Amino acid sequence: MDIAAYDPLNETPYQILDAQGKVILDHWEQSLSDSELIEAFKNMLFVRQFDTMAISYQRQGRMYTYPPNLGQEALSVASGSVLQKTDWMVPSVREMGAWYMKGVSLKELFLYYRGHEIAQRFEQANRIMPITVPIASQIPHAAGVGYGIKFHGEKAVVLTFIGDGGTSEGDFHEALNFAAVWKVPLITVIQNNHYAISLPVHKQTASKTLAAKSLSYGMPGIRVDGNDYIAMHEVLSGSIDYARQGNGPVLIEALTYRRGAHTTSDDPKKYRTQEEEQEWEPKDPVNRLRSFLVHKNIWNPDEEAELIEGYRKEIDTQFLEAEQYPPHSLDDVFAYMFSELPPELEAQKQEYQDYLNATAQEPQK
Amino acid sequence: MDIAAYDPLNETPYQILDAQGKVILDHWEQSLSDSELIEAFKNMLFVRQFDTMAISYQRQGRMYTYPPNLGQEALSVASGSVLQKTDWMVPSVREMGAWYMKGVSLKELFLYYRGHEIAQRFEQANRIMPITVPIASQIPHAAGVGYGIKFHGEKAVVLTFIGDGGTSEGDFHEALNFAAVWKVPLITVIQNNHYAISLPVHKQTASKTLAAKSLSYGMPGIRVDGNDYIAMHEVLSGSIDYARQGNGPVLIEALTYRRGAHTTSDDPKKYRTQEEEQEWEPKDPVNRLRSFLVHKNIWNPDEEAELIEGYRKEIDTQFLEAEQYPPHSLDDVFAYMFSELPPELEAQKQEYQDYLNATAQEPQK
Amino acid sequence: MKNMTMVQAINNALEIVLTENEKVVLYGEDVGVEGGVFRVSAGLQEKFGEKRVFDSPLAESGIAGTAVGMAATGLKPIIEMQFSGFSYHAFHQIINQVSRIRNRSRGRHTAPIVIRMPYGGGIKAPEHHSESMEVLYAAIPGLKVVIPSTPHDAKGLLIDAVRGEDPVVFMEPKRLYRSVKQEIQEEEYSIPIGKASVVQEGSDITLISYGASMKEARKASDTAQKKGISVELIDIRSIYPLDRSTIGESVRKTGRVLVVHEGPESYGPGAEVLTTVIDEAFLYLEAPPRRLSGFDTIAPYPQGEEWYIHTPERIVYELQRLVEY
Amino acid sequence: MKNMTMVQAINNALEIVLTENEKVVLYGEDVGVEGGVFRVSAGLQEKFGEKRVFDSPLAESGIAGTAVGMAATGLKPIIEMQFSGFSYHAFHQIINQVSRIRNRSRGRHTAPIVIRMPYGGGIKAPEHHSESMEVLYAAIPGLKVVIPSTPHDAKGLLIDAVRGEDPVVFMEPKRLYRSVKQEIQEEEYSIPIGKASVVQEGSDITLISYGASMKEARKASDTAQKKGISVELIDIRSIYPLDRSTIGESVRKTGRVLVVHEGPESYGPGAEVLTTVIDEAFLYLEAPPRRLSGFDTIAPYPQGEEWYIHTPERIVYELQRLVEY
Ligand SMILES: Cc1ncc(C[n+]2csc(CCOP(=O)(O)OP(=O)(O)O)c2C)c(N)n1
Ligand SMILES: Cc1ncc(C[n+]2csc(CCOP(=O)(O)OP(=O)(O)O)c2C)c(N)n1
Ligand SMILES: [Mg+2]
Ligand SMILES: [Mg+2]
Repeated sequence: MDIAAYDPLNETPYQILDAQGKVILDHWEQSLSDSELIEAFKNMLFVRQFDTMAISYQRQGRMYTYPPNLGQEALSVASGSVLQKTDWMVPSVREMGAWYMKGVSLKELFLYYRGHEIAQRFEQANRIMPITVPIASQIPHAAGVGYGIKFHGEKAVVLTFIGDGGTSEGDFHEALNFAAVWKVPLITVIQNNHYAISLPVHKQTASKTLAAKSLSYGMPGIRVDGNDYIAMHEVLSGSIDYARQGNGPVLIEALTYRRGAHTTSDDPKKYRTQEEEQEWEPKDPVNRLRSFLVHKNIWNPDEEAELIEGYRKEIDTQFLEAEQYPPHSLDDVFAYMFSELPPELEAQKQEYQDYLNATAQEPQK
Repeated sequence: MDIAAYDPLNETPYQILDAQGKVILDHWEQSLSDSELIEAFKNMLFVRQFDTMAISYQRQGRMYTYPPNLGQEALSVASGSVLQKTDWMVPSVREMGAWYMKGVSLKELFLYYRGHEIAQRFEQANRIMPITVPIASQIPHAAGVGYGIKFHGEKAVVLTFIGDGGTSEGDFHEALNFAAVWKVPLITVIQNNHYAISLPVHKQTASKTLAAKSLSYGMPGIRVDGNDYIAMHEVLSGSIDYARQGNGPVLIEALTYRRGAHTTSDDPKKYRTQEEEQEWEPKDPVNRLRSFLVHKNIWNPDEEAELIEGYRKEIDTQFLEAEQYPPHSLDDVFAYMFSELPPELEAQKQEYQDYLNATAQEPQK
Repeated sequence: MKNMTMVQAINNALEIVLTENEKVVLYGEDVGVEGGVFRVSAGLQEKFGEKRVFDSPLAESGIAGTAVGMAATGLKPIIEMQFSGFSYHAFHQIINQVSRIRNRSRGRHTAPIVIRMPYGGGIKAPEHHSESMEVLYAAIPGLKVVIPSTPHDAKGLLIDAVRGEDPVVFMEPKRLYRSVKQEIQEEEYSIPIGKASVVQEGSDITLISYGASMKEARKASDTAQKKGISVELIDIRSIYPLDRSTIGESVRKTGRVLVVHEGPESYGPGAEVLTTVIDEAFLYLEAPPRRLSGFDTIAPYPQGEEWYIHTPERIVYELQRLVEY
Repeated sequence: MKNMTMVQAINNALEIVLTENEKVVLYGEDVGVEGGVFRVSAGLQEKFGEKRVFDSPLAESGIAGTAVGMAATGLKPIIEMQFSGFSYHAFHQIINQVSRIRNRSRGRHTAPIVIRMPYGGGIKAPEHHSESMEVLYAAIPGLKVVIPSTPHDAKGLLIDAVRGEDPVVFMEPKRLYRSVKQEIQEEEYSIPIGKASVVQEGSDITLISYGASMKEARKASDTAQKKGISVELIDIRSIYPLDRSTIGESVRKTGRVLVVHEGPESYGPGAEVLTTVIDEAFLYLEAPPRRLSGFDTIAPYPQGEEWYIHTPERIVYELQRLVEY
């Protein structure tokens, strides 16, 4: 698709499937193969299963704060699927499907939410930055990665994420401006899930669409139904082609809805109605893609239970591995501050060790 | 004029007078009286005279760094003329005509550029914030003033300025977003003088126009010829009406050209051609308004020399007053840090005073 | 009197200042409808309306910067940084604007904004939710920096901050938000910023701390007392200005001093306290004044926190060493 | 050997690192075509091309943040903050990102960015162009902070910074940019970050300073010497890490110490230096260790500067008082 041809001010999102999984475009040609779609659907189920279990581990006190992904799976799985190995990903905080598909292991994710710093080595994943908690700070990084890609003469692209709330931060603005001036191959996906914790998006900005923010930087912008896997995939592919060909950055606003709480410490009842939550239920991305596949007769929903049972086992195995991972040691606190320990850190560590020794506590490695 | 009707993406600026001072619109009605236009023209001459003399004082070593205004006078005088007494102004750094018309005295301006802090009390000016040097930092202040105006139920507006370079800063983005969400009566004038020190605006942003940045915030935006006093005045009046009626903020991009150096320490030859500078000469705002007035037979350019001689005297008198102002005392360094001196500052001042006393240097007040 | 947590005490203080001064506005991320992520402002929007207690877009520099403008129009903004770790997004507005408006305008304008922010570790939170970098604000000329350690002090100091005419960075030790309750007066009262509190008098050694670390300092002081060490425990409460005379007086009496805080050691607040000790009591010192602080590291994620936050036992150990010096 | 100002020495260092490492990129506001507002990068864009030496839009957080991403792809960014007073716009990127990437990714990624910025007063510049707030960077875990005081050191330390694997905040004393010349080697050499320089040995008192204040410290040391006071003059050069052993060794010898710096006193670098003195040499002290710093005020505009920047006479006066203590 020709991304640059879309009007970022258009409030009607780009969409292929309606809520019932029916194609709404007249002359639509399926660009993904059936097996790709089935694969995508399975990934969405997997992400959802992970999410459910993560929340339950957290409830059991076996994990710390976790940000649920429920309802946003199409977006993150589509994002994970469009990248090539040499492409970069710069995460935000709520697109675990994309990270997973980039090579981040479940064990690492669990370690992260269990408060273990080793998590973010992302040992098996290449060309992915660690998760950065301060909202929008990752966007300048992504623009810089884009510069690096160009500098090295690679044909790669960099894909980054941000929330609707994140678009209000200065870093969003500064970074997209840099990206456009430098014409770097950056695709920024705004996950407009309609809330920033308690703040609804219409109080976040008076802009007609979030895609419109692209006009500030002179880059293409497009609003897409982020709960429509197929539309999302097309828009991402089009954007990546555009960027890969050296045309510069693209801004995607993907409409979705955070069906769960902001994090496991949050209670959405304080700031939104049940009616609103129910309105979004039928637009759920999993149901929508399932309906499409079922209509096409290429998916039998009866098989899902067994599939999910398999996922459950896999996820639980990885969780147990994370749980059994050796705890953070004193060394771990100091090890990655500098390339070599400066005298201050050396002394501080030694002093602590001396104290442990003196009080006959077990010495630490 | 109906500000909200303009397309901020339109690259052709709103314009009334061509470079020869001829009206280019077909059905234009003069909204300003002849005497108002003459008054405006005199103010522009006055500002230009101030500017010339300021540069020369600086060259004589009687003033520190100064940012020339040459070529941007229409914009600043028009801005100064549209505000009512109860309206607020939040300065940037290069619109001295506007400050002056708001009540800032020349003596204070000279004190400022002579490095004396007393300058920014702006003793006779009401509802104007001090000049803040860090680029774009004033825009959030202006948005906050707008909130205050609304809070207090006043019918006032707040007018602020920023350069083309300043639009790249995060604060520009954050503040305009706040202003639009809160629907405050804020008019932001971007002085697009085509340079941020050495950086030309096309390397500052890839946006089609700077006015287009308004679309990010859902507010009207308009590009105007900032060297055309009459167009500038119409756009400002229209914007202020719009804001004063409670419709929210407006973004104005005023096209102009910084004909002089960035500051008295800068040398534009390093980064731009003489051809370019010459291209802008005929678009000069003073010449343009003069031509219009002369065509209309309401201005006799022969009178200018005498007028300017009067200005020269007035300006020099004020400069001499500034020069004779008592120097910054030790007390002055401490006096305005807090509402009362905390013990630390008390002790530091006393210690210094003791040192001066001990070494028999003249004690300070 | 009412038994209150620190969260309740602060909420109570906010209600009082919102009631007594109609120019007070309270805003920040999730401060309004939600009542703050820690529920510190719970119920206040309902009580005072959306005009006075409201949510802002997600932009810290915007929050601090707009407060400067509001203050210029006569409002008295109390703003919240959701966590101190995100206050750096507003850092340039705080250091270049909030702290300087009075000086820049030679008193014509002031920006007596109160900037509230939870700080410190101990709640097993993600990165950036656990650090203690108060020194970054203490080092900025033109700001007052206050950190309470009890519900009583939190209320009294916050009310003083809001009534005052200077900008105040008010840092709230989030691990003490709900972990202790205290009987406090529901009516208004204030505690002047700039005065330390001598929590307990003693003669062998001065133990100086503030904020979150006061929890361990109190325990340590009790234990040491039982071991026969007479500890004078000082909660400095106000990081800037620092109550140097109270510190000096105490150390001139005890001759020994240990300062305990949570943030990094190098260029941390402990250095200023010890320098004060030298200035005020050098000739009275019977042992080298000493600091016990966090490491010069990132505040660790939950699993590393146990290494980072000093236990009462560690404090007692150091007290003993100093007394035996 | 060639006679160079500090500006020339830094320019020379930049040319050397750009030549020896093709991954080095240099950017910031007006750094490219203009060669920097102080001409520090003059001629480098012409020599190395726009891909490696370039101008950025006017946005400091954008500059620092993009450098993090570039570093992840293997580039070695040297960025410029036009004045240290504007570096706070990038503060959250520096404290939350640059300093933490290595730790956050457990060594998978690093951000060994060199952040250059002119700092300090004495050039009669407008507000925000004269301050010395190095302590704000020194207090951040994960950063090295370097401040040279001579052309020779500026070159050697900058080359070491760029060759190193850690993020370095490199602060350049702008009033020394052109005020002294020194014969230095045009070829590459480096000076390891973390080592203080004993500028002059002496036995009566240790005078510690760095950066811009070294100018007055040198003069004061000479004058004191003539008055019969044997001054050991130390230029610490590296604010973090701090060469505590050199400081300790010196004070153990002299028993007296004065630290001089330009920025505010409270919570300033002087406090850390004095705390180091206590840690290292408490029992050797013959007089209270003392600091002479700027006031806890905004760095004054040009007309107030004379009150703010200490003269060599004032330093001599304090040296004398301490020696006579
Ligand atoms: C700079 C910064 N400020 C505040 C926070 C606290 N915070 C965490 S998530 C969040 C809301 C984010 O909303 P959005 O960008 O829409 O993403 P979502 O959580 O909806 O995925 C806030 C305010 C933060 N992490 N970083
Ligand atoms: C935050 C910040 N960064 C850098 C500077 C240094 N500086 C002063 S003026 C200027 C360029 C401003 O350009 P523009 O906004 O176009 O305004 P103009 O000078 O053209 O009027 C710069 C970079 C500053 N004052 N503040
Ligand atoms: Mg959201
Ligand atoms: Mg400009």
